[in-house]
This record gives sequence, structure tokens and C-alpha cells, in this order.
Amino acid sequence: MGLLKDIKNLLIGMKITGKHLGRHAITIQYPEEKWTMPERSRGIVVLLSDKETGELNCTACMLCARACPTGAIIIDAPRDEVTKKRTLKGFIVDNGLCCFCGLCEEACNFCAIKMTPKYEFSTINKDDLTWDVKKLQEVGRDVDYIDTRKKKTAPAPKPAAATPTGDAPIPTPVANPGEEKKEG
Amino acid sequence: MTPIIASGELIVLFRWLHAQLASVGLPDIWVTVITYAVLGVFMFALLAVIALFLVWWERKISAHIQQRFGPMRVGWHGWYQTIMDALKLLQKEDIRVDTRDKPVFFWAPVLCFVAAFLAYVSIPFGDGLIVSDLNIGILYIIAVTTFTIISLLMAGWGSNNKYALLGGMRSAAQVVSYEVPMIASILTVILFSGSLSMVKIVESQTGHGIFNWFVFRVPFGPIAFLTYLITATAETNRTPFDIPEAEQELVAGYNVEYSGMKFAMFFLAEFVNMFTVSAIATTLFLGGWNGPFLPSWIWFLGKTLFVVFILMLFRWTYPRLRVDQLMEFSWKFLVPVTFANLILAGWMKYAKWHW
Amino acid sequence: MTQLRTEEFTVNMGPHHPSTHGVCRLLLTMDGERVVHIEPYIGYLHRALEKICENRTYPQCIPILDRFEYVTAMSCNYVFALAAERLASIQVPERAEYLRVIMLELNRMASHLLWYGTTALDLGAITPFLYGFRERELILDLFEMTCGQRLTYNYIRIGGVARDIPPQFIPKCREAVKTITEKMSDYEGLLNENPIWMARNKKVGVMSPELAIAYGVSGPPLRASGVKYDIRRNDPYSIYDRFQFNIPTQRNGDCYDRYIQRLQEIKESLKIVSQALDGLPEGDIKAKVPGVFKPPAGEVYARMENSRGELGVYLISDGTNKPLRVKTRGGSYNNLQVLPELGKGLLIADVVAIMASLDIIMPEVDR
Amino acid sequence: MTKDELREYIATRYSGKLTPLDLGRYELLYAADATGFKELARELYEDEQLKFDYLLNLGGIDTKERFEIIYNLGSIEKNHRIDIKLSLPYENAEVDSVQEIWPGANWFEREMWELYGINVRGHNNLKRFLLPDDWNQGHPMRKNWTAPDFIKLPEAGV
Repeated sequence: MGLLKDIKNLLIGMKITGKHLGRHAITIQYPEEKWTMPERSRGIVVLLSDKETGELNCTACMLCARACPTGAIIIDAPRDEVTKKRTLKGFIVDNGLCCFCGLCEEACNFCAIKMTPKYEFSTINKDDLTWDVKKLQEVGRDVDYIDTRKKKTAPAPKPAAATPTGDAPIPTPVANPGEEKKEG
Repeated sequence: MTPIIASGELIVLFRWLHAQLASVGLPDIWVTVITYAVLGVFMFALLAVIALFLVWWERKISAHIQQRFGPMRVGWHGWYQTIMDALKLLQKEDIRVDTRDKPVFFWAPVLCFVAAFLAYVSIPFGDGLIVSDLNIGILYIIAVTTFTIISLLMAGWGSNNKYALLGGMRSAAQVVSYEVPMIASILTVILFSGSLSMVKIVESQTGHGIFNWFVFRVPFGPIAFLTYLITATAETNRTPFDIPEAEQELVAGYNVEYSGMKFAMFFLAEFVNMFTVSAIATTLFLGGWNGPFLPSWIWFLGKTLFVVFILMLFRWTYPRLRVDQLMEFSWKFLVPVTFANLILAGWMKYAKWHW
Repeated sequence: MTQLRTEEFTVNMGPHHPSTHGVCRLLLTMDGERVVHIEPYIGYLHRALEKICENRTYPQCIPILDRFEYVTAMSCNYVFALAAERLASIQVPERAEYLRVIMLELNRMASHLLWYGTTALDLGAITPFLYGFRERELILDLFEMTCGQRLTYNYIRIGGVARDIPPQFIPKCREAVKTITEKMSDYEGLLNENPIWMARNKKVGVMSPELAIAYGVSGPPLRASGVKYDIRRNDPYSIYDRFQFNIPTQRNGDCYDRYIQRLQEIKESLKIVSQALDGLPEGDIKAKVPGVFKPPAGEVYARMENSRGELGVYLISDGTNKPLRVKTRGGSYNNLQVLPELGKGLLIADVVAIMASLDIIMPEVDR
Repeated sequence: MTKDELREYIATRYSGKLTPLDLGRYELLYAADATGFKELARELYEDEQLKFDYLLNLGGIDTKERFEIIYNLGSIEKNHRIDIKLSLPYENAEVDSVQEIWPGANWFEREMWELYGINVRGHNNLKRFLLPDDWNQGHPMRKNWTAPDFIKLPEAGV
């Protein structure tokens, strides 16, 4: 009887594989078809520009560079002796070091840095992975984002109402860095 | 001197070639040599095409079982993927270990390749489509395909690699022990056909629709067919009996040190062997080229590919046996069963309880 | 006839070997096919994560520890957050706890599905590998939707979770739970009763409960040996005491039992996820944590039940914003240690089966 | 045993050997003397009430002044656990191996020996295994050891 049972169980296995033989593939052909990445997907780091003026949102506050666990962000922003204000000179992201943790995005209070769902940036030269401010801004031009900065001129739109993706009503990224700002 | 070719449709071509060459006035010996050379090249090309097709087919089947696409890039559904792969392997550097046993290492894939192709001398592809209808056909096939073991053992030894050696040893042990039940199940068929000739075996299965096929001659036919199928899987070193090249244990077994075209020879030989055992199964059990309406060679090819398909389904469904379980399965289960079956068949033949 | 001389030989299984799941080297002393002695050599993946963590602030440690055990990175996030919360006595909001449990259990399933595939692959069955990955993909999609990454999540933070789930998460998660529940029959049908599978796994690598406890083996291998010890029940963390689930145990402690054990754990995880989805409350997702997290000086050992065993972090704070010491302990570390005991005297194919059934993942061992 | 019972029991039975530390935040944390720890460990293992048969974790700590070794012990049967901490001098730190009691300590001790340079007496296999075999650059987990390619991160948050 054991033999018959074994044969039956072997046939069950064949049945399962045979059943799948007629089904459609669930994989996709990558370069032709592409997966739509979720809104929150953490891919390339970009610098965001103001939607109206087209200038960088970055104020060189160094919060992202400090939050980065791998030291992938290097900001060159000398402090003005008189006004004590920093001016952004260089902003380098070493994608070879970046671990795509998203801490920089959370640390930023000015909607200046963001991880985008873009992911195709492989190169044959390792040096090409180090992106400077121009490249970062260029890649980030078409990135849509919710401007949570407090505008002095126009009445600020409620961040939750302006959410295009219908995200849950708690925009967490602002909650924590706000506190960091106070201390920093 | 006429070529030893039975009557057939395609063979007319060779007859014609022979006649043409003879009429030109070439010496007889040259006519024969050229005819055979053309025949050999033709068979080689045919088998290469079959092997390449099987590789592609297996990749497609495995992909669809696993809900993937498989090769899709080159041609319609990647139909010439294997050709490109073969070309790639041809161009690849032939990496050789310094400590190899040079002649053994070199000749192993050649022997494997040749042994795989030799069997086709005596396989009837259709009514009359046989290179040479040897009167000891099946015996010859079993004899030459056994060369494969030697080649695998050579590959294992010549590589001077422990994994390869283990693989070679395993393959020798496995093939030798599975040869016994295989022959016992083949003998069951020979008992009824009364001949070792492949053509005669097929002819003995004509008539009565499909009920004259050995696989339907209950009770011994199905048992012999199943045991043959199992042993055939083992002979071709395919999962669940692929211990000689068990990827996850021995990395790749005997062919771990081979690269480039030498590896391709092993690889293609495996698929040719798979086709061989399926063709034998078709000839012996599934009525060979017998079938209505369609040309005989289509029936033969269809049945063979069906058996190949079953072997592929085995491979993509089952885990691998362990080496000692494999031996136990052969000696403690298959050998008694096949011999009991043989005795049963003999007794039924004696008592004339068969059709 | 004179007696021929025989000798044992050594085989290097690894560092690059299809069945060592990463880069582990097993030095096998073999007598023909039989393994006489196994000596594991590890450290090929040593990245000094503990040292790196000592130079990072607490929030920065979490993405680093994602790489500690990347198959269940959620657990690594969680266990560090748990330790830090215990150090600073942070109360985590209700909703965050539910989200954590959902994520942890989904991740456990993902890990077990990966294991299901790879262990079948190790024993030569290739198709289950793809089937396991197919369903794992559903879970990874959920993770990506929530936190943006598929493998290194950085989702569970000190005091809560990083972001709330998107609205489409819950229906998708329910769908995934349903799909996996359905596909379980495929997995079981392919291997459970398969005579070849049983022959390969039954009575192979039998681990007695005494041996398991002595070597500190934890997780499914421990429970497969018959020891009913699950940290979710024995040292409850998070809100596991609110859910109805069983702790399955097996009797024999062989490879087959470990296989069955994991499949049953997937089913239990499915139960927990369904219950957590039903009970998910509204509310905050993160407790008030100061921007510069400086826990008071103290030490704590936080542990949790990971898919590979006990995942623990011994965290020492000296009052600054960087930990003084992060000692991590992965389940695989002890589970691999017991391999030489289990594999002695068996065939090389059995060593592969045992290795697969213990579910070793090398980054967790080497750190 | 609950945590309080355990504390009570240890206070009565092991008052001289295990000194409670107030640094422990979740589990009971005790300090023990390094010299006689092996005997104490055996006692804890064999004690019918405690039965610490399960070694969860073992690791070295460098506090810049001294080495510490932490033993996270648990009992499967009784379902309780304690942490025990040993203190060792910075120079010639040595400790007895406990792998006779808990065989699982083997690798932990080996790792501690390798990364901290704490010698483990009576260990059967003190060989390098996390670091390369030809490593000669000291003990990397010590606080005074810095990687040659160490990049200092910008000081966070301050």
C-alpha cells in the first residue's frame, strides 16, 4: 500500500507542476516593460527645486549630512563671517556609499532632498556615481513633491489636503525633524 | 555494393546519391565512403538540431512551470537562443587546470559526445528511416551508450578535482547499477518480439490499434515501461537521479572543471542521451513509428518528444535522491521488480496468455 | 590479496558553494562519500557591524543593522528599537505596535518562504524555489509600498514606525494573506508527502532537545526538536499577548520536522497578520522621541523571535547619543555551531540537507 | 519564577557571588567575580531552582577603562533569565571558558578572544574565524582601535 501512496504523491507533484505549465508568467521583460514603483520607493537621492522659481530649496543647514549613516552626503557651505548664514556651494552625494535608508529625506525641513522612485543609474565607471549639485538638481527637476515649507507670501496649503497620492493624513516626515530643528 | 539501408522515403536520397556517384565512375570504395560520410553528416546535423531544440524546449518548459518566460530575446520566444549559446561557448576560453591528466581530460568530452551519437546507427526514426537495421540493434545501443559512464569517469578523474572525482564515481556506480533493471525491463519486450532488431521490435507491435504496443500489454507491459522510464532517467543523470552532477552537493560534479566547448559537448550529449532513451522507449514500448494517417516519422518524433516531456516534468518537480538511497532503490526495489516482471512475462508467454 | 590503503580526504565546501547560503566554508573530512568531521569556517562576510554601530547615533544604527540579517531586516530594526525603547523607557503608541506586528509577521513569512524555496533547491527540487519567491514577492511589494524598500527597510524606528501605511495597504495585505493561504496547498503538495523528499529528510540530522539547548539553538530548529520555546510567548514583547496563535512543535527534530515546523509557522503568522489587521486602531504612529536621542546610561538585552531563531541585541548606553556597545546575536550563529554535531558520520548530501534545514544566513553569523 | 522571586532567590542563595547592578534596564543584571566564574556558572547551571541551561549571548565590552564580559543566561524550563557581567583589567585580560557547561559558548568565546583580545583559558579551539587568518593588526573591537580607512561622520544633531 505504501508503494501506491508514494506513486500517488509523486503524481500529485506532477499535477501541480503540470497545472502551472499552462499559466501565464508573472515576471516581466525588464527593459521593455517596467514595474511602476510605489510613490514611497526609495531610489536615487535628488535635490528638489522650487516649483515657481526653479531654484534649489536647499538652505545648506547640514541636517541631511549629519543624519546620513554612511557619510554619503558632503556639503560645501562656508558660513558667512558676518551674517552667520551658510551659502550652498557644493552638494555631493556619493551613490556608491548611499545606503538608501531615507534618513536624509526625513531630516530635511525644507523639502530640499528627496529619495525618488527612480532607480536606473548604473554606470561602468565608479566615479560617475558621485553626483554633484548640478546633476542632483537636474535629475530632481521632474520630481513632484508636496511643498511643506512655510511660505510667507501665499497662505500655505494644508499638506494633507494637497497630498496627490491620497496618503494617510499624518505626514510623518515633518514631525520629527521639526524637533531636530529646534535643537540644532 | 549497396548501402545497408532499409527501404524508406528519405533514404531514396542516399540511394540516388549512391547511384549518381557510381555513374560518375568513382571506385566502389569511394562511392561507399562518400555516401556514408554524407549520411553521417546528415545524422550529426539532425541530432545537433534535436539537441539544441531540446535544450531550448527544456528551458521553456521549466520557465512555464515556474511561471517565468524563459528565453525570449533572440527570435520568436528565443527559438535560436541555444544556437547563440553554443556559439558563445565555442568562443569561450578553454580553461584547463594545470594538474589535469591531459589525455584523459581531453578525451572525456569527446568520448561522451561520440557515445551519445553512436546509438543513432540503429534507431528507427520512421518506417525505413534507419541508418542500419542491425540484427542486434538494441544490444548494440545498450553497449555503446554505456561508453558514457567511462567518459564521465574519465572526466572526473582527469579533472584532478575532488568534487569531479566524486561525481565521476557516483556516475559509474549509478549507471552500472541501473543498467541491470534497465536491461531486465528491455528483455521483457524482447521476449515477445523475439528479435533484437529495432525494426522487428516495432513491427511486432503493429496491428490492433494501440493495443499491440508493449506498454498496453497488461500486466507486464506497463510495469516494464515504468521501470524502464525510471532507469532511463537514471541513465541520463537527470533529476531525481542527477547525483553525479548534483549541483548543490558537488557543485557540478564531473564537469566542474570543464569550460567552453568541452562543457558544451557534455551538455549536448546529455540532451542527446535523453532523446536516445526516449527514442528507445518509443520503439520498445510505444509502438515506434506505428500510427494512423500521419507519416511514420511524425509519429515517432511525437511519441519520443512526449517521453522527453515526461522526463522534463520529472526533473522540474522532484527533489534529488541521496546516493545510497539511489543504490538501494535500484538493487532492492527495481531489480527484484523487473526480474519478477520478466519471469511473469516469460510464464505468460509460455502459457500463451497474451496477445 | 594485499589490503589496499585507504585514506580520508578533505573537501572545501565553500566559501563559494551553491548550498552554503552565502559565503561559509565547511572543511569536510571525508571517507569516500561519508563525512567524518565538519569544521565550519566563517567570517567571509564580516563587516564589523558592531564596530560601525559604535560610531553611529542611535537612529543611524537602524539602517546599519538592516544589513545584519537582510532577509528579515524588519526584525533587526525592531530588536534595536526595542532595546533603545527599554533603555529610554519609551511607550510606543498602540497603532505603531500593531503595524510593527504586521510587518514582523509578514517578514517572518517572507523569510520562511525564501527558506522553503532555497531548501528545496538545495535538495534538487528547483520549482518550489520559484513558487516560494512568487509569494514572497507579494510581501515585498507590501513593504515597498509602505517604507520604500524591498529588503533593507529602516521602517521600525525608536518610538514607533517611520511612516503610516498607505490606504491601499490593508486590502492588498488581506489579498496577500489569502493568496499565501491558498498557495500553501501547492507547497505541501509538492514536497510534504513526496517520497523522495521524505527519504531525504526523515531521520537525517536528528537534533535531540538536550543538544539543541546546550548549543543555544533557537527558533524553528529548537521547536522542531520538541522544545516549546517561543519568545513571543515566553518573554512577550510588543503586543503578541493579544493575539491567538499556537506555537507548533514537532517530535523528532530531524530535517523533515524542521521543514514541517516552518510551514506551520507560516500558517500561524498568517493568523496573526489577519488578527492584527482586524484590530488595527487609529492613532499616532510614533511616540515623542527627542530629535537627538540620548538614552540614560544603562544596559539592556532585547530579544525577539526571528524566523531564524532568537535575535538579540545587547545595548549599552553611556548617556551619549552613540551606543557604547551593540552586541548582536543572531539565531544562525548558534544554529550553525551545532552543524558539526549533526552532520558527523552522514553523507555529504545529508550535510547539505541539514544546512538547508537549519536555515543559516551568513551575514547574521559573520556580522 | 517571576522576576521578583528570582531576585529574592538569588539574593538569598548567591549573595556573595552575584552582586546586583542597577544599570540593567529590563532584566536582572548582576556582577560576578571573574576568577571563580566557571564554578559559579556550573552552580547556576545545576541549581534545581534556577537551571540556567541556555546561554543566549556572550560578548565582550570595552569601556575604555576595563573589559567586561556579559553573559545572558536563560532557562528554557523555568523561563527566566538574568544577565551576569564580569569585569576584567585592561592588561592581560583572561577568563575561564564556559563551553564545558554550555557548548554553545564556543564561538562566542572565540569571537571575544579574536575581537577583544581577551584570553579564554581552557578553550579547545582558539583560532581566528571572523578576521582573516593572517590578521596582525590588533583587536578591532577595542575602543582604541580605528580602521585605517575610517571616515569620521559629521557630528550628528548637535
